[in-house]
Amino acid sequence: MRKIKLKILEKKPSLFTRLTLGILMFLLAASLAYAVWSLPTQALGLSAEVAKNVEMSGVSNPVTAVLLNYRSYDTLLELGVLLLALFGVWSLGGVSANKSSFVNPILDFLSRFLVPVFILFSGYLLWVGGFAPGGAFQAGAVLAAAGVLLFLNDWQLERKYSGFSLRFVLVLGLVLFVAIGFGFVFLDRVFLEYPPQLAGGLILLIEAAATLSIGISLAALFLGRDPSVKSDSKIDTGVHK
Amino acid sequence: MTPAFLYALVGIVLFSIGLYGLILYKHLLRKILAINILGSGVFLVMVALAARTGDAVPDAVPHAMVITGIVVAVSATALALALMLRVDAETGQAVLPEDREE
Amino acid sequence: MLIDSPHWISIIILLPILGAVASFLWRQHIVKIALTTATGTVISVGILSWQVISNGVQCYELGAWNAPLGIELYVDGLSVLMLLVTAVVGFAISIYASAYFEGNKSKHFWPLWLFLWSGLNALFVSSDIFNLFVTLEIIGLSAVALVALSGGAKAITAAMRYLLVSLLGSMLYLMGVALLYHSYGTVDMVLLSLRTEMNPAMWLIMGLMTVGLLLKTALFPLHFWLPAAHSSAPVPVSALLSALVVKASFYILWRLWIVVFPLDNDAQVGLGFILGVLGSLAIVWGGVKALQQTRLKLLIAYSTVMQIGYLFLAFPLASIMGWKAALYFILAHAIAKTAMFMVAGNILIHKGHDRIADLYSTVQHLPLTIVAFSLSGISLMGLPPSGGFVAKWLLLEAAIVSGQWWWGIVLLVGGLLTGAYVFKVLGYAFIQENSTNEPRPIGISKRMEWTALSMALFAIVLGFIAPFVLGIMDIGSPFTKGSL
Amino acid sequence: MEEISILLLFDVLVGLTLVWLAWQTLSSLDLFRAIVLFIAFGLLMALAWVRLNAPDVALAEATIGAGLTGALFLSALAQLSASTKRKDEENKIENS
Repeated sequence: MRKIKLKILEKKPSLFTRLTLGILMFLLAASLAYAVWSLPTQALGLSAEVAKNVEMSGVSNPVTAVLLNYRSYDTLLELGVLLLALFGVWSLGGVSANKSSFVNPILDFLSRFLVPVFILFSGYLLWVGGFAPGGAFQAGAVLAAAGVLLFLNDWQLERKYSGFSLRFVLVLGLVLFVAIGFGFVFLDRVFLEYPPQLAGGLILLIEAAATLSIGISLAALFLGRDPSVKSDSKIDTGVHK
Repeated sequence: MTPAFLYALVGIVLFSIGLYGLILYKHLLRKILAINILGSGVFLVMVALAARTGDAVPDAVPHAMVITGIVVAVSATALALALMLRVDAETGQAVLPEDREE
Repeated sequence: MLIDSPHWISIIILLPILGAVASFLWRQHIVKIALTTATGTVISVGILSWQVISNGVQCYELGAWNAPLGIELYVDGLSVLMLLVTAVVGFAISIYASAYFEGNKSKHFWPLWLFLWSGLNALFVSSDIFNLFVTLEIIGLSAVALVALSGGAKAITAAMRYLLVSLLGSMLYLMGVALLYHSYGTVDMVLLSLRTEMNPAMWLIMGLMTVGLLLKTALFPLHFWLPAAHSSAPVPVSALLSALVVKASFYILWRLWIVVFPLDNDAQVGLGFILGVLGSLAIVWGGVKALQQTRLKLLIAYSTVMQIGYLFLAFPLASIMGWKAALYFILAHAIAKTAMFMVAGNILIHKGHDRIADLYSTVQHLPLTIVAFSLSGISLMGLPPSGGFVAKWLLLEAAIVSGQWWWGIVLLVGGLLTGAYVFKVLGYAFIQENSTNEPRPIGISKRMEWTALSMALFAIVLGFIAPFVLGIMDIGSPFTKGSL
Repeated sequence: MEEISILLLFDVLVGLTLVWLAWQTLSSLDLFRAIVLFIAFGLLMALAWVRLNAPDVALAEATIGAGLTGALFLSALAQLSASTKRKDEENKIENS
């Protein structure tokens, strides 16, 4: 790995500033600690509710049940947040492509081995999320790690895939989530309600698409720019006609 | 002292340290690190207090909320870093104008 | 029947998201997709509002899970009015932006803006404080990216500062959510309102959440990020931020104070007094700063700092009439400020700058735009018969009823300051001067002039339809304790 | 009983290290070092999640919180130092 070092010698703020802020933070921490301390020793949470309904949810991992059934609306919006961050990063245009012509042979070798392992592991995490720790976000992150490794080796997405196809994969998770969630509205259910006997399968389907979208989005965030736009093109500043 | 309260206290300290760093330090990269630490503190409080169940399974709802929070945090961090690079490109320094030292 | 369907409440959130996605996918048809989505969203909000107006409060249990396990959506009169003002402003801005942006900017603007719209709608119908955090993040991230859209050092640094402030605000809020959940075992506002009690821990939670949300709402002295962000953004974005985005965090704060925090009347008046003082300072400070500005967009941005102050005058009054005044301030300011930023945009394009001292002969070239500025100025000053007048009248009445006449003086000072800066701009715009060394002014699209004018007219009309609007506000009696 | 106290000691150790890492991350002058410390912080957080019986969160933290966030920071720092180097070179040319 290239040596990346950057020393920033900030002028240290005055002792007075540090001390005042330090005391304020201490007071904040102390009062928060008091607030926490005054909480009941036994949680008033929703463990019982979660457990009681887990059979209806289609999965047996309670966290997945919360994320993709009880509170799946949060998760849906969260996929939106991720996509939104990508829209934002792309709109900034990227400063300049990270042109590292030098490819580390060890990294190159490692990635040949690791990328398939990561992809497999990602699939495993996705599958296992229904009944054990794991799920779409973790699986997506592992998938993204594979992408990051590829980018570090100067891998480039082929041009024909970097336009519409890429954008399609990026939004797939969100769109399928909405489509399945709204699909049952036509069968007299409410938004995001699944029939219990189908819930498990539907959740896996949503998670599979979400994993793909999350993985590619996170990798794209790492890349930092829209690969379909030539990296050297200056961001245009003309706003209007 | 149970682990639940212990980690909640750690979360509170991290929250305060993050806030201190966010206000005091000028380099944007460090400010973004500070926000992440501050966020981790909040997440730790959220999950630690869910473990106040003795030996029983802890409450899964805060766990799910924190996973949501982690994804939101990484999204915000990515946007913040991209903005920081643009600030650096436009002004020559990765600090906010009011923090510049001439 | 389709119109009676209970699902419109989810459609107003999903439609803009799908529109955002579609405009991201099919870039060659982006404006067509965006305007179709905007129209569809307005219609859906209209249908939902009609349902609430004719049948009362609407609840929707997402995934058929009721609170506390699931998330419930809840629409009362207050939500309806927030949704409607978002729809009106959003639609006008969409029309305006379709003429304003082109090419690369347009490609990035529409998905971000439609996402923002969806986030706003989601926020106004949510009654789940964790879900509100997620919607706040949607709004925050898209707003930041939209500010950065105009490029250049000013906008980028303003966006950076805005992002840091916005994230800090969200985290303070989230800490409050965490503590509330672990104190009362739910994040649902309705259930919380039944369970919360005032104790030292609750004061701390209240402090954290209030400060977090005030940062996002930019109440003086936490407004430091706003003028740069709102003035350096592209014009349609400035309008969105001033009209809607700062109101979103205010709305959450408001609901929390009325519903979740179990304040008795004395505590409400006492604590509200602090907010009222900050609001008054915002009015004076914002007004003076606005008067000092030499750039039109910055002047309008400082006027937003000032107008936010008015919203907080309602807190110490702690009466239904005071809350109604605050809501009317939100509506009137949203509409008038949208018009005003559009005016600034028209002038900016027409003249190539927005230096107030060089606005001469604008009235000859852009008569409609200057009329729009005057009308929205009337509403901001609070002169009859505008929407702003109704808001001030209500506030004055509430202040007198509760024996706190001194807020009336603040209103008067605010009105005078607003008058001063509005007439300052008009004064320059009416100077006739035929200078030859100035580059030929650029003609602007009729669409941009007419949207500005219609918004300004609407700001006046808001004064005439007050009884109808105030009637909607009562649905579900959102301003009574424990009403949700 | 003894087992419990050993575990509690372990928790105290993890907690203190977390606080120390956070402090070092923010106060270290070298940004590269700060980021490496932050990644270590994230990994230790994952351990804390495991101790709190939250394996799902631990996985998310390790992959997203430490892994991807760390990668994002490193890549941003690399681009930042590349731009600093470029600026330094420009300054040199101007000065010579």
